[in-house]
Amino acid sequence: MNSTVVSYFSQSNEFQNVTNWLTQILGFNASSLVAFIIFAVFSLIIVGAMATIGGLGTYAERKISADLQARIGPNRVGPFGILQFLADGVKMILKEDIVTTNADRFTFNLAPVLCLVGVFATLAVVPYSSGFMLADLNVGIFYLVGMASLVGVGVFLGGYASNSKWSMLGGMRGASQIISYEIPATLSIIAIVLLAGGLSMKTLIDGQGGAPQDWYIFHNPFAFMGFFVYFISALAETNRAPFDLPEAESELVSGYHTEYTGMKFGLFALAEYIEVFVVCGVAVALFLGGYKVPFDLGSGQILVEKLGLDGMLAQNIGQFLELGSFFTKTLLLYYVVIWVRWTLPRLRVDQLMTLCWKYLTPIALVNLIGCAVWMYAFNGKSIFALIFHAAGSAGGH
Amino acid sequence: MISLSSYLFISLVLFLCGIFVMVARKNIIAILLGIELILNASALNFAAYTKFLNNNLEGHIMSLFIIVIAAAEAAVGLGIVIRFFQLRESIHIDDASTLQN
Amino acid sequence: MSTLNLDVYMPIVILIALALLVAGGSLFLGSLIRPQHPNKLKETAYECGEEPVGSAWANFNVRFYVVALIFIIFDVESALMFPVAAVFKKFNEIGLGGTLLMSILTFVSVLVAGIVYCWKKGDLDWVKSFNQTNQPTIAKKD
Amino acid sequence: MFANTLFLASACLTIGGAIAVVYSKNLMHACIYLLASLFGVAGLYTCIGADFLAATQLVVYAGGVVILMLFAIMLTGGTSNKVNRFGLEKIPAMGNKKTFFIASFAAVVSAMIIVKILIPVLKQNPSSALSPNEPTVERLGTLLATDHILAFEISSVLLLGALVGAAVISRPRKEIHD
Amino acid sequence: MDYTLTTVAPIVLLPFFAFVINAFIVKRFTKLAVGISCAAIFGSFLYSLKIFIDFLSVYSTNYYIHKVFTWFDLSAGEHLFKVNMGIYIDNMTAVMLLMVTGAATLIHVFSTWYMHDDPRFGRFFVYLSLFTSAMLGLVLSDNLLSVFIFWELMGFCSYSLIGFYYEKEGAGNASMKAFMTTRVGDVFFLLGILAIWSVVGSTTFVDMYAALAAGKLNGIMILGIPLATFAGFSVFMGTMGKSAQVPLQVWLPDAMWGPTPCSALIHAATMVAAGVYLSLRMYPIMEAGHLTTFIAYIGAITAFGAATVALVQTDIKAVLAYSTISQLGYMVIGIGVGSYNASFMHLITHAVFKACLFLSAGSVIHSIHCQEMPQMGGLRKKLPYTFFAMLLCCFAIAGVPFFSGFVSKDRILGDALVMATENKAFIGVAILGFGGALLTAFYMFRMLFLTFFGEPRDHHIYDHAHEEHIGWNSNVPLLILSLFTLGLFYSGSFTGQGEVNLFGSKYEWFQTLIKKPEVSTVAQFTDYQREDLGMTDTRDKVALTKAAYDSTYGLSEEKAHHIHVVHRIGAVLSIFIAFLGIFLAYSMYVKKTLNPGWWTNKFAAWTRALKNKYYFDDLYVGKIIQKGLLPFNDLLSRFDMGFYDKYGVDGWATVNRWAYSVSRWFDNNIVDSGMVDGTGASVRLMNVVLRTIQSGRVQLYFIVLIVVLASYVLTLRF
Repeated sequence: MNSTVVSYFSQSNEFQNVTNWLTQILGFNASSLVAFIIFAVFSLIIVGAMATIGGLGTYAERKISADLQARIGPNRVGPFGILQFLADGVKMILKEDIVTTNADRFTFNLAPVLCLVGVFATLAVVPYSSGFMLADLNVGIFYLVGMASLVGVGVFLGGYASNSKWSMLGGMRGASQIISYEIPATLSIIAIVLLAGGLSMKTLIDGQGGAPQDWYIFHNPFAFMGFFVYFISALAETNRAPFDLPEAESELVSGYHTEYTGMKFGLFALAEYIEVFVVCGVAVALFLGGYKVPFDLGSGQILVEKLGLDGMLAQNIGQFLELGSFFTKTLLLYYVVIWVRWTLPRLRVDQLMTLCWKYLTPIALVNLIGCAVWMYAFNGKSIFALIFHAAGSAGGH
Repeated sequence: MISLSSYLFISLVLFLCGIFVMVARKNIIAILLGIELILNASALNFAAYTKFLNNNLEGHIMSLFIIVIAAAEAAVGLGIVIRFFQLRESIHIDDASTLQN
Repeated sequence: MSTLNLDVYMPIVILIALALLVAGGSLFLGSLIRPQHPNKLKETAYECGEEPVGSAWANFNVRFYVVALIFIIFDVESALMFPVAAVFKKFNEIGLGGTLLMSILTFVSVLVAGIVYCWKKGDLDWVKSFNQTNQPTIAKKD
Repeated sequence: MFANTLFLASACLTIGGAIAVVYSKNLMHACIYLLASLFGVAGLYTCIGADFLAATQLVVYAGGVVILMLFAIMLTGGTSNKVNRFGLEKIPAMGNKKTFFIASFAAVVSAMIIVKILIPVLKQNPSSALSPNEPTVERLGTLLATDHILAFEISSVLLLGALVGAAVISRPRKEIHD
Repeated sequence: MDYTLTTVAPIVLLPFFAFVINAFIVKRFTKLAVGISCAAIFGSFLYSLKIFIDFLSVYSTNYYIHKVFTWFDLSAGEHLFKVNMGIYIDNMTAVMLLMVTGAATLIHVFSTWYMHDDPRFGRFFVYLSLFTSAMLGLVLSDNLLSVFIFWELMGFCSYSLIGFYYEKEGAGNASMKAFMTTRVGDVFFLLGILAIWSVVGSTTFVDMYAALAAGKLNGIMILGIPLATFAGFSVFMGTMGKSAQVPLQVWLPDAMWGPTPCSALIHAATMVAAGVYLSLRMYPIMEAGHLTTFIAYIGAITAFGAATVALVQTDIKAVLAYSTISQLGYMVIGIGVGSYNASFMHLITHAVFKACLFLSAGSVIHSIHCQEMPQMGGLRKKLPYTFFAMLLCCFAIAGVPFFSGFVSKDRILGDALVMATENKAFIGVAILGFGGALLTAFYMFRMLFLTFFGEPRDHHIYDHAHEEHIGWNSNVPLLILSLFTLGLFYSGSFTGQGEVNLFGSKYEWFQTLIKKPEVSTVAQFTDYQREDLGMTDTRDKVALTKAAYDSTYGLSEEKAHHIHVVHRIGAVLSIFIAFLGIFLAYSMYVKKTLNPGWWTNKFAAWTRALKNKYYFDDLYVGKIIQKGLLPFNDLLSRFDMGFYDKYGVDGWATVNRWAYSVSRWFDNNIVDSGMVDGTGASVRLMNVVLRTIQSGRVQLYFIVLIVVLASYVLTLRF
C-alpha cells in the first residue's frame, strides 16, 4: 500500500491523530478500521462518479450523435437536456420487470449483476492520480484483465438465460467476440509491461513522463502500433460500434438483452458505459502517460520551490492537476469512442473474426517481439531519447 | 485463522466435492467440472504448503503449471466431448464405453 | 494478522459489495414502486411477434468452440508471459536480456506455429469457403 | 481482522460453491457455482500472498475455462432434456439416487485415505509463523526465466499440442456414412 | 590456442548441422545441399588444420587438452553415478582429425563428380555428412561411452551407405551383413565398457589409465578371467568387427556394393580406422591383459590371408577391399608387437593412399561402367591422371622406398622382426608379415597392370571410355591425395633437427610426437579437475629436447644396437620383397614370361578356396546359422510348444475350465439359475463376467481405483 488513498492520507498528521484516538477508544489497532472507512468513502465517491459518467455517457452519446447527424438531440430535461440521464434512470426503475416463462430465472437475474461486478471490481486499480488510487496491486493490470473477462460470462449468461433465439445468438456472439479480442489487447499490454518492467499501475505510469515524448505510445514504433491494436480491441471488447454485433439491432433485435427490461437492462447499460471509461483509462495509463503532468507538477515540488506554498497544499494541488490530466485524456478517448460509433459502419461477423485473428493478433505478436527486441537492442531507450542523444552528440562537443 | 490446517481442510472439501461430482454425475461435462475442482484443490495445496513451510515460490510455480495444464486439459477434454456428441448425439458417460465406433 | 498486508485488497471487496448493493438495491427499490402486471403474452420470448418455436437452447455451431479454444490457449500463454515480461527490464539491465529474449522468442514462436496451423487449416475462417464441403451435418439434422 | 474476513468469505464462497456444484440439478447452474468456487479459491490465494496466482486464477478460469465450458454446454444442446434419434436420453440427468449413493461411498473412502495421510503431517505441527506477504510477480518471473525455464518452454509445446489436438478433434467434419 | 568444449565442438557440429539442414532441404534444393555438405566439411578441415598447427607449435608429447562436463548426475549420497562427457585432444587426435577431415573433404569433392547423375545425389551427401561427423565425434571423445555412441552412429551410416542402391538385392544384403557382423563385435565392446565401468567407475581414457597405474584392476576376475584381459579382449572384439579382422572380416568385401566414394570413406578415413584407433587408445589395457601375442597373430593371419584372397580377385574394388583388410592386419600386427606409433602411422598413410586408390578405381569405373579387370587394359592413355595417381599409390602400398607405405609398414615389420628375435612366439608373425608384404606388392601391381597396361581386351568398353566427362573435381582430389603418398610428409622433421633418413630418424615428427600411453606416467592425468562446467585445462608443456627424448625412450646401448641392426635387416628385406613382388607381377602380366594360368592349375584347390574367400561366408551361413542357430531356434520353439503351451497355457486353461464349471454350478444352483441358462459354453460365461468388469464405464474404474488405493493406504502404518 504505497500509493493508495490511505497511504496518501496517512502522510498528514491528522490521520495519525485520528487513528491513535480511535485506537485508544476502541482498545485495538484501528488503522485497519480507518483504512476501511476511507476506502469505503472513496469507493462510494468513485462509484458515484462513475455512475454519473456512465449516465452522462448516454447523454453525450445522444448529443454527439445528434451533432454528427445535424440534429439537436435531447434538450428538454434541464439545461441543454443535461439531466436527461436522470430521467432515464428513473424511467428504468419504474419500468415493469418481465421475466419470460421459459427463462432460467436464476441465471437471468445473475447475468447483469455479474457484468456489473466485473466492471466495478476493475475500478479499484484504475489510476486516477498518484495519490488517488484505490488499490495499487502488484498484479494490477493482470487483475484488470481477469476481472474484465467476467463481463464475457455475464453477456453469455444473459443471452442464455433469456431462452430467446435472438438473445442466444447475441450472447454467443458477444462472448466469443469479447474473448477473441481479449487476446490482442492482452498481448499489447504485455508489450507495455515489457517496457515498464512491472505489472502494477504505478510502475507502468512511472515509466512515463508528463510530456508526450515520454509516453509509451511514442517509445518505439511497435508501441505506437500497439496503442491502436489495444484501442481497437478495447472497442470490440466493450461491444462498441463498429463491433456491436451482439446487439446489432438490424439483425438481432437487441442482442443478448432483448428480453431484459427495466433496471436489469439499465445495469447492463451502466456496466457497458463504465467499462468504456475503464478501458479508455487503461489506454491512457498504459500509452498516454496516465495521470502524469508535465514539469513534475504532480508531486508539487515545483510549487513549493517557486511559489513557496505549504508542502501538503502543493501536493494537493498536484493531485488535482493529475486528476485533471487523467480525466481529460480519458474523456478525450471516450469522445473518440462515441465518434467512431457514429462514423463507421458495423462489421460483419466473419469480418470481425478475420480482423481479430488474422490482423490484430499477428500484429500484436509482432509488436510484442518488436518491443522485446527494441528493449534489448537499445537498452530500453525510447526513440526520442535516441534522437536527442544523437542530436546532442552531433551538435555539441 | 489463516493456517495450514484450514487450507488443507478447504482443499480436502474441494477434493471430495470433485470426487463426488466425478462419480455421481452421468454427464461428461459435469464430470469435467469435478476434475476442475480436484485440480484446484491440488493447486491450492501447493500454494498453501509453500507459504506455510518454506516460502520459496516453488509451490507457486507448481500451481501455475497446474492451472496451465488444467486449461489445456479442459480444452482437449471438451473437444473430445463435442466430437463425441457429434457422433453419438449424447454426452452420457455410459455411452462412451467402447473404444471403437 | 497485520503482517499479511491484506489491506490493499479492501477496496476490491468493497467495490464488489457495492456492485451487489447497487444491483440489488435498485432492483429492490424498483420492485416497490414499479408496476407488476404479467400476462402470458408478455412473458413469451420475442420472436418477431410469432409464437416461439421450440427452445432456444439448441446446438450451436462448433466454430464458436474453436474460437474459444484458441482463446484459452493464448490466455494461458499470456498468464505465463506476464511475469517473464515483468522481469525483462531487470534482466536487460543486468545484461541477461539476450537469453531472456531468446526464451521469449522460443515460447512465442511455438505458439505462432499453432496459430499458423489453425490458419492454414481454416479454423480461423468464420465462413468456410464454398468448395469445402465439411460443414457439420449431424448437428443440423434435427 | 480484514484478513480473517477475507479468508472466511473466500472459504465460504469456495466450499459453498463446491457443494452447490455437487447438489445442483442444472448443468448450467453447476457451471456458475463452479465459477463462484473458483473465485473463492482466488480469494484464498490472495490471503496467503499469492497475488499473481489469484490473478491467474481469475484470468484463466473465470475468463477462459468457464467460458469454454459454457460454450461446450451450448454446443452439446444446452441443458434441455431431449431424446435423440437413437432413443437415448440425449442430455443425461445429473445423476440419480444410486449414483449419489455410490459417490458418497467413494467420497467417504477417499476422505479416509486423505485423513489417514494428513494426520501425521498435521501432528508434526509445522511452524505457523506467518511471513509477511511480499510481491510475487518479480520472483515468479525470475524463477520462470531461470530455474524453470525448461518447464516454461515446454509448456508452450504442451499448449501447442492442446491447440492442435483440440482443433483437430472438434473440427466440423462430414460424417462418412449415413 | 585456448580450446574449450564450445570452440572445439564446431568440428563435429558443422557436418552434423549440414546433415540436419540437408535432411530437410535435400529434396528440393539438391545443389544447395551438396554445397552445404562440402562447405561444412571443408570448414571442419580448416579448423582441424588450425588445431594441428597449434599442436605442432607446442611440439610436446605430453601436451593435451581435456575438457569435461557432467552429462548427468544421478548420485545419491554415497552412491555415485555420474556420467561425464568431454573431449580429449592430444597429438594423435590432432593428426587423426586432420586425416579424417582432409580425406573426407577430398572424397566429398570427388563425390560431386562421381554421383552427380545419380537420382539420389543429394541424399548421398546427407549420409556422408552424418558419417563424417560421427567419425569426428569418435575421434574427439574422451571416454568409451561417447565412443560407443558415435561408433553405433557410424554403424548406422555404413548400413545406409552400403545399401545406398537399395534396389539391388546384393546391396541390401551387403548392408545387412555389414550391420550384423559389426554388431557381433559391438556386443563385446559394450561388455568391455561395462566391465571397465564396473571397476573404474568411469569410462574416461585417462581415468582408465590411472586406475591401471594404481593397480585397481589387479586381481579382479570376471568369469574367471582377469579383468584387464576380459576388457581388452572385449574391446578388441569391437575392433575386429569394425576393422574387419579375422574372423569378422566378411562384411568388408561386400561393402563395395555401396557407391565407390563411400567405399573410400569407409575403407580409408572413417569406419575401419575407428577400430584401430580405439585399439590404440585402449593399448594399455590390452598390454596389461597379456593380449599382445593374440592380437599380433590375429593381425598376421588377417594380413596374409586377405592378401592371398586378393590374388585371385578380378573385380577391381574387391582387390582393393582385400588389400584394405590386409593393411588393417598390418596395423593390428603393429599393435600386437608394440610398435605403437608405426601402427598409428600406418593408419594415417594407409588412409591416404587407400582413399586415393578407391577414388582412382571410382574414376575408372565411372569412365568405363565396368569393374571387371579382365575387360580393362590399356587405359593408361585414356586416363592419364588416374593412372599417375594410382601408380604412386601402388608404390606406396607395395612398400617402395621414399613412399609413405614403406615408411610405416617397414617399421611395423621391423618391430615384428625384433620381437621375433626376442620371443620365439612371434616368429610366425614376422613370417606371415613379410609374406603378406610380398603378396601385397604382387597383387597391387597385378591390378595396375591389368587395368592400365597391355592391349585393351574389350574394345567396346575401351572405345566408350569418356575421359572428356572427367572434370577438375575428379582429378584434383586424386592428385592431391597421390602427392601425399610421398614418404617425406611422414618421416620428415618439423623442427629442423636431423636429416631425412631412408630408414627414418629419431627426429621425425611422427616418432617424436606420438607416444605410447604408458601407464606409469599417465598417473599424472588424474589431477585434472572437474568443475561444474569442466572448463579446466591442465596443460603440461615439456619442450622436447634430444636428452628428454632419449630419457623417455631410454634403452640400453646394446639393445638399441640390436634393434638398429634388426631394423636395418628388416628394411633391406622388405625392399627386396617389394621389388620382387613388382617384378613377378610385371613378368606375369606385362612381359607374360610367366603364365598365371599355370599357377592356378597347379594349385587348383587353393585357387578355389581363395575364390571362395576361404569359405568364410559358407561357413557362417551354412554352418553357424543353418546348423547352429536354426536348430537352437527349433529347440526353443519346441520348448515353447511342448512345455509352455502344453503345461503352462493349456494347464492354466484346464484350471480355468475347472473354475468355470465350479462357478457355473454355483451360479446355476445358488445365485441365479435363470441368468446362466442361456449361456452354454463356459468360455462365454467368462466373457460375460469379464465384460461386466471391462465395461468401459470410467466411473466404475475410478471407484475401483479408489477402493484399491484405500485398501493399500489404510493398511500402512505411519
